[in-house]
Amino acid sequence: MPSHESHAWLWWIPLLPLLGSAIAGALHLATLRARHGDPQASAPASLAPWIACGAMLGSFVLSVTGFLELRELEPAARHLASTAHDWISIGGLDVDLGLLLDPLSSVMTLVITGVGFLIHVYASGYMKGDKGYGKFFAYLNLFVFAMLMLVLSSSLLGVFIGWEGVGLCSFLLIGFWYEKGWPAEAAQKAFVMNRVGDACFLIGSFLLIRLFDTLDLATIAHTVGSTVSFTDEQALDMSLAALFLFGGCCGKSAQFPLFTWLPDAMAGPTPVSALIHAATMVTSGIYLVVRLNPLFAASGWVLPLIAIVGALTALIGGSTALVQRDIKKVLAYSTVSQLGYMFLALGSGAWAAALFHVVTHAFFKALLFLGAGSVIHGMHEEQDMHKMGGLRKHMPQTYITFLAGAAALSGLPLLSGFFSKDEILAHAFANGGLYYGLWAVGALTAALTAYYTWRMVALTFFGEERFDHHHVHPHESPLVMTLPLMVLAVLSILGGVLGLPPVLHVPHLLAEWLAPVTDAGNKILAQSPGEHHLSHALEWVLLGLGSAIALGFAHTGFHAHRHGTAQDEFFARKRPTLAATLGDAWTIDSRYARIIVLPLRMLSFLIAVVVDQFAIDGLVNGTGRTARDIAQHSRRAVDGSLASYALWMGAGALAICALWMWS
Amino acid sequence: MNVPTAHLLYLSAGLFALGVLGFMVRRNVIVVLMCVELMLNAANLAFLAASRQHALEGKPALQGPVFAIFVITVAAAEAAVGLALIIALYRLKQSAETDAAAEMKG
Amino acid sequence: MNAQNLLQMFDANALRALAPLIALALGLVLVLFAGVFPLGRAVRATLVVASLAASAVLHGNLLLGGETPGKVLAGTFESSSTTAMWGLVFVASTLFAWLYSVRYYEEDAPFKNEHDVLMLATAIGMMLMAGARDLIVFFIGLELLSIPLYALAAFRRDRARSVEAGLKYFLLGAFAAGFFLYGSALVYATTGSLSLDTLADPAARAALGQPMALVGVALIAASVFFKVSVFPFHLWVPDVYEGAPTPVTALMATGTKAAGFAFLMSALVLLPASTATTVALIAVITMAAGNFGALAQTDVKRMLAYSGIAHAGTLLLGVAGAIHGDPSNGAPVQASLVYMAAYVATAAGAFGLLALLERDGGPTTLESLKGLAQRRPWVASALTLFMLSLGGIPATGGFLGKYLVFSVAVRSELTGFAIVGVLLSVVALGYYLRVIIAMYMQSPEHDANVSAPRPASAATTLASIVCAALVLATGVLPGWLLELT
Amino acid sequence: MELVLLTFLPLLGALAVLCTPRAAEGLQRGIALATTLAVAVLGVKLFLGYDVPGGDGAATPYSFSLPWFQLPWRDGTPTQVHFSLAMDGISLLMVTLTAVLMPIVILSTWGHVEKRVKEFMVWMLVMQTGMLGTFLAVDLVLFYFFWEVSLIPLYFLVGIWGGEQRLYATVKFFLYTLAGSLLMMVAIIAILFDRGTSDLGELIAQLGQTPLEQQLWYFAAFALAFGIKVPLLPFHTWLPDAHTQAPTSGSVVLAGVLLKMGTYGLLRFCIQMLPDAAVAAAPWMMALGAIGILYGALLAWAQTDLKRLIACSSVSHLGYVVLGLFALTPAGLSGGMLQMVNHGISTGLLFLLVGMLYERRHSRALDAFGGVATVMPLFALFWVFTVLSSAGLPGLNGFVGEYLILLGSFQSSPLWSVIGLTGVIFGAVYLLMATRKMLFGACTNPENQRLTDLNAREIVLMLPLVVLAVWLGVRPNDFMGKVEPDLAEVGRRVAVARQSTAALEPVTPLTEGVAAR
Repeated sequence: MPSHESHAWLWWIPLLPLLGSAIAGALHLATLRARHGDPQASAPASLAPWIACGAMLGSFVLSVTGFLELRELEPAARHLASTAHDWISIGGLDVDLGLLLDPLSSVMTLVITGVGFLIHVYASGYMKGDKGYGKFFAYLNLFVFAMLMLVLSSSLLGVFIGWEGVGLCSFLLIGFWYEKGWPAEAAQKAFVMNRVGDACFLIGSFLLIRLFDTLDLATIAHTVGSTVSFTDEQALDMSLAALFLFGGCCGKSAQFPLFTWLPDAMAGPTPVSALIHAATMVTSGIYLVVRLNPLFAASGWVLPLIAIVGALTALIGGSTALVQRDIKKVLAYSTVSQLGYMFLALGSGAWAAALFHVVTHAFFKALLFLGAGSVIHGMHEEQDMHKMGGLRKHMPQTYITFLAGAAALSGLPLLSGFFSKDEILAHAFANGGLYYGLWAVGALTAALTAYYTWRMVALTFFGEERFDHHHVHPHESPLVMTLPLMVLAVLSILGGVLGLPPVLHVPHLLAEWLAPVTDAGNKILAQSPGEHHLSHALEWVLLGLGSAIALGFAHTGFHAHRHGTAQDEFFARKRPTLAATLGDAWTIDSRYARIIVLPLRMLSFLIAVVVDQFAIDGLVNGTGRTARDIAQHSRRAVDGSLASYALWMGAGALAICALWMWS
Repeated sequence: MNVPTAHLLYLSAGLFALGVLGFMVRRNVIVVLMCVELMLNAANLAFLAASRQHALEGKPALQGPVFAIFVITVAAAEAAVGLALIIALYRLKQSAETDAAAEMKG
Repeated sequence: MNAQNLLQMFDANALRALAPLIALALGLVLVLFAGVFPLGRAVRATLVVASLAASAVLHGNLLLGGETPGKVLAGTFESSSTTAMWGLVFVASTLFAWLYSVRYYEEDAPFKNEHDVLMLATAIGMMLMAGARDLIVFFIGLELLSIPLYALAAFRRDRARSVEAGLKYFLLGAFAAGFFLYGSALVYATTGSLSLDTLADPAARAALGQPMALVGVALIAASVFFKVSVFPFHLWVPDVYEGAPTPVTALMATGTKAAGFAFLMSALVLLPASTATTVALIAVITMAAGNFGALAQTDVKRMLAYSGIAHAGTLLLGVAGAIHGDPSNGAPVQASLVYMAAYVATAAGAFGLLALLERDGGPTTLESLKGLAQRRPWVASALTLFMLSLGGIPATGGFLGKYLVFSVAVRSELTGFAIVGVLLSVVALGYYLRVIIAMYMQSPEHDANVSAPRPASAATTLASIVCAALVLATGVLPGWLLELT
Repeated sequence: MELVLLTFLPLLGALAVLCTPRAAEGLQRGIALATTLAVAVLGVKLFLGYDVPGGDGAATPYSFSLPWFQLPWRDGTPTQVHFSLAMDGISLLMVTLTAVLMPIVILSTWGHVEKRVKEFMVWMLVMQTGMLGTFLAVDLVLFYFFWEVSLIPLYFLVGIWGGEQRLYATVKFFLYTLAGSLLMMVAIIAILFDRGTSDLGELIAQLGQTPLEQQLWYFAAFALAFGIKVPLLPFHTWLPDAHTQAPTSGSVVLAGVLLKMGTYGLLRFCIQMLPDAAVAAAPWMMALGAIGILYGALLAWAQTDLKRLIACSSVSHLGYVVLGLFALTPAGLSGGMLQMVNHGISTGLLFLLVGMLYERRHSRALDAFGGVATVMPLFALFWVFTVLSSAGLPGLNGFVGEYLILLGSFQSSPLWSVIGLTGVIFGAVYLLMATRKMLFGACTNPENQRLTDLNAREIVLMLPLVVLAVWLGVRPNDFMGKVEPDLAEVGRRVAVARQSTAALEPVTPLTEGVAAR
């Protein structure tokens, strides 16, 4: 296609952050060198945020340009591409390295660069004074590069490169404060659990190659979309491919059973939590499913499975967030829960709704994380909400913006979260059957969300000041940190306009925009039997119900906790087992340690000591020892005595005679 | 003189066996040496007996006696060296037993 | 057969065939006389070297000079390119042994003259053995080799171990000779002939299948097995090799073994094909006995004695292959020739260096070798080369020989034995490596005990260089040796 | 002629070093470095000048042949053994790797070889000749010759300059590998007897026609020799010992090149020369490879000695190679080939880094470290980079190879592929565990606080490998393009073999066939 080479500028979208990363990294190394001679020469590193933010801004501008250019085109022709042909053509595997900007990747790119830029700006204030200042921006920019590669790549292999790249940056950034020890462990855990998902991803890609002989995403989507019927074997392979790819998504997007790394990942600096573990990286699973929506639509039983996993994850995350004391842990479990929502949407075939939630979630969850960061910053690295309280007086800007985020997260009517969450629940409800149950779980989770969000607000900003006034002097963060909060607050409030419900008789902007990508999947789903449309009345009912739940539980949560920690202590006293179970995320993580990690560790030692050293190497060394033993024994025959030598000879001669006569 | 060849061969076999067994069981080096001589002479007897048999059958039969003569000669040479060795041993160990020459082993 | 006939037998052809032996005999007589007159060492040395060189040249002439005399002296002695090559091997073996002996006895051997005479006599004996087409001639050669060696083994007659070695070798050698003679007598009794060529006739071969003849052949084989140190006739080897003066050990290890195998390869007619498996079995057991025996040793000389047993086993596997029938004509003979040629250079060099090291202070044990690479880097590197060659590592002559012999075994469908054989040579590396480890990778525990190295004599240096060069040359560019054989 | 020069240049260098006085250590190091650099330049030149031969299988661009000697065959007809070297894409890659790695290795000895420098350099250079010869020989006898010759130098390198248990390790290494190669010698003898030629090209053309059973015997002998060298489970136990005890440079060469001789042999002889046997044995070999991946990874996980850990990781990584090669699919073969190079680079770097740490701290125990990243940030940077390359992170060298291997094996046997995939997970586990324990956490041990960061020499010597790691990761085609035609040829032969044996017996019982291809 001629258009393929014509948009080489697309490469600058990911390359700018890569360049920024390289420069920031070099600056950091320069600081290192300087530190040897001169103790306070960290001057080079102070340039790093400028570089990094500049790269982000440039990337964002390009993304916007791309978006505008796409809008000019006919909906069906909305794709800009640039391809380096035959990047890998080895052993029958021919992969082009290409970038593809279409409605889907455009949305993702805008979110990544836009929210990413804000977070970069915020981080330049938040991380000031850290001795790894330059390194931090190098990692952060590198992350953005990988993330952009993930969403822009036209082939699954390219996606995987980004996929693992973001995993790496996540690893590096979670373990950013490695001296402390536990961040390093959290980083390791995140990487390994992601690897479990990545292994599934790889299997999925193998199956796709087997099915389609290509890894080009558009080709795969198109082939599935335009194929009328599949053989049983192909259908099975498709289901398996979808299943394994979803397994990969479970790792990256922290779904049950691979979600336990995400709460631990909060060991990283807060901007990292906002960018990677809320707004962008963890949503790449959703991106992938939407990207391959025809495949998933045609994968039969995998779709309900995704929905079930999503709903379950949402419930686990939401209920666990109820009892957390660490403000970042609340947000982390909340993220797990919201990601579960998104997968519930995907499992219901609501591609656009899932992506809608991705976008709004990126706004409000980034906002909340950054707000929490601002709080933590102001509280001298204190994260325990039981040691906060009454902060609204001390940090008003943070407080106001945080409220906006909380309202959006809890789905208070007319805010962004309200619309996206409601759309997901409506879609789930519309699917009927099993999905009624999932809808109920979703609604329950919405209630939990409202509760824990406002509990968090209450504990942090209201009530008495529970911190030590001698050591902690809460203060508002500098403008460089609060400005991004404000922008995000505005987006969180207004983000809903992207996807207003059909009952309002206004176009669902995002769904329409994504239509070229999601049509194929929707078409396949439409062929399968089942209820797909809700009556307007029912939609109104659901909307009302959603509003009621959100308002009611927000109110309850806020008032139960606005006077301090008494409610938490009461709960822990009254229901200690439940509190412990919830606090430990249904004890899934500790079960992993017991059921999977420990036995594997034991197996590893068993192999090292018993199998390897004792059995195999014992056999090897035993051979040597046996040889030496034989040698010692054989010496006895040579006893120095003439008579016995003669005896041997005589016997030998006799034996030879006998043998030859006999043979 | 009508001793059958077979008998002569049996006799030689007996002598040979005697020599071999003597070699194995006797400890005195000189006796052992004599046992070797016994073996050699058993061979000589066999050679001559066989030669006679071949002559009786009209086949060429010179090799046997020739070999026997060589054997006698060589045996003499061997005895010379052997006795010298025994003397050397006796000088060192004041003994002519084979046990005196069993220092090296293993 | 009258005198006339006897004289006729000594025609020009016979003279040419026997010339290498006559050259040695002349040298022998002259050296003997040189001892009577107060002539210097140099004269005697010149005589020894000259006669060996003359013999070598004459052998070379036979090897390269077109047609060989073939069977002479009424068919009792053969002079072919093969025997000529064996002859060169014998000369080399004797020469190396002699070169290493030049300074060996400095203090305690007043009869160096006789020593040299005896050495030359053994060489003649070897050549007779290799060329013998008649059991009588072989016997004479055998005794001409053995009797001087008995004396040589006990040459340091004031040392108990040397005398013990001589006595053991003598008594058991005579015992084995008895076997040979009685076996010959039985063969003669059954077939009426002692000539190997006559025995190859169909009628004789049928007669050889009779039990009595088989016993005879077995006894002959046993005695040859004794000479080449094959299980279970090998037990004398460690004791005798250890006790004998080291240059003599070198001669025994190389020359005697070569002569024995030369005879075995030319006397294959005696062995019916059915014996091949037995022989191969014996070969493998011999390898095992040698290798495992060596593994337990700490005295390097004794270790090399056992290693020699193992090598005899390897060669015997080639013999077994030859008995079984190698589809490639002449390959077994070539294999054993190449193997022995490489082995002569290797083992002579190794024993020779041990002779050199002994002069630094007593028997060469693994302990005394520690740190040798620092004290005597050249000796250590040469000894390393010889050890690797003994182990059959490529780029050394030992590999070529091993390869050829195992080729024979594989070609004659004795692959199973070959596999066991190669695995046993892994055991062999186990102890060869120990020598290298001691020299290169360990340092002496008591520095005081290590005396300063004494300089090597020119003869020793020359012999070692030639041995090492031969080992490398046959290893890297084996073409010439394969052409010659 | 270039090939002869390339092969014997190191030997000439060794002779030159031999001629220097023992005390002139600077000169000896200089000669060794200059020689290896010259070889490296020559190697790179050959690499760049190598043109992919046309599809008609025309003569390779570089070759050299001279009659060497004659061996008896049948009825007086001799077999002519040639001293013939030739280079195709497969050997090209291995030779270039060897040539490039050696100067780095020599340069790394500045830090840890202080005694008996002369001998060390001689052995290193002799080893290089042996390795290059092994990769270039296209005559069976010549191959065996070089194969065993390259064994000896490492024996000395470990035995003289190694650690506490060096004698045990070196003897074990030597005897173990020797046992395997001697059986290979018997197979070579049998093949020569069978075919009357030792020329690899002719044998490749002819041996496909021998009966399967016979091929399988040959295969078994060759595979054992190569399997021990690779090392393939369960013949691997010599490797951790040898690696742990070897000096840094020895470990680098061992991991970087010597082990590759095993995998190269598997590809060249077991697969290319004996395709039918390879097809028949493939399920078993794949099983060994896949289990080796998992086993090696679990083994590495349990190690407390850093160097031993990396050695065990080699077992795992080479399991990938075997899994890929014996998938016998184009992707598997190419992946296996690529992984050979990758492992040389990544594991070479790892050993270099461990060596640098050891030179400073004189300890390799993981427990002895902690927080090293604080005092040695550059070291930490290189280490993490290398770990990621070893763990197969996309964008670095390890990934493409692993992906192709797993893809290739998935195509012929999903089960083993999936088992191999667990290595992707466990690879991250043990490498990151080691990284965390060594680099991260608080630096409390005063001995660690005194550590100095990498110096210029150390950085310079690692840079080429770092560049290669990135290059191979980003543009693998630049390297694999030269190999592809030859691997495709191997793949074609295997495909033919697969068809011909498919009727006889189930080739890969675990696969349901490659659909839609």
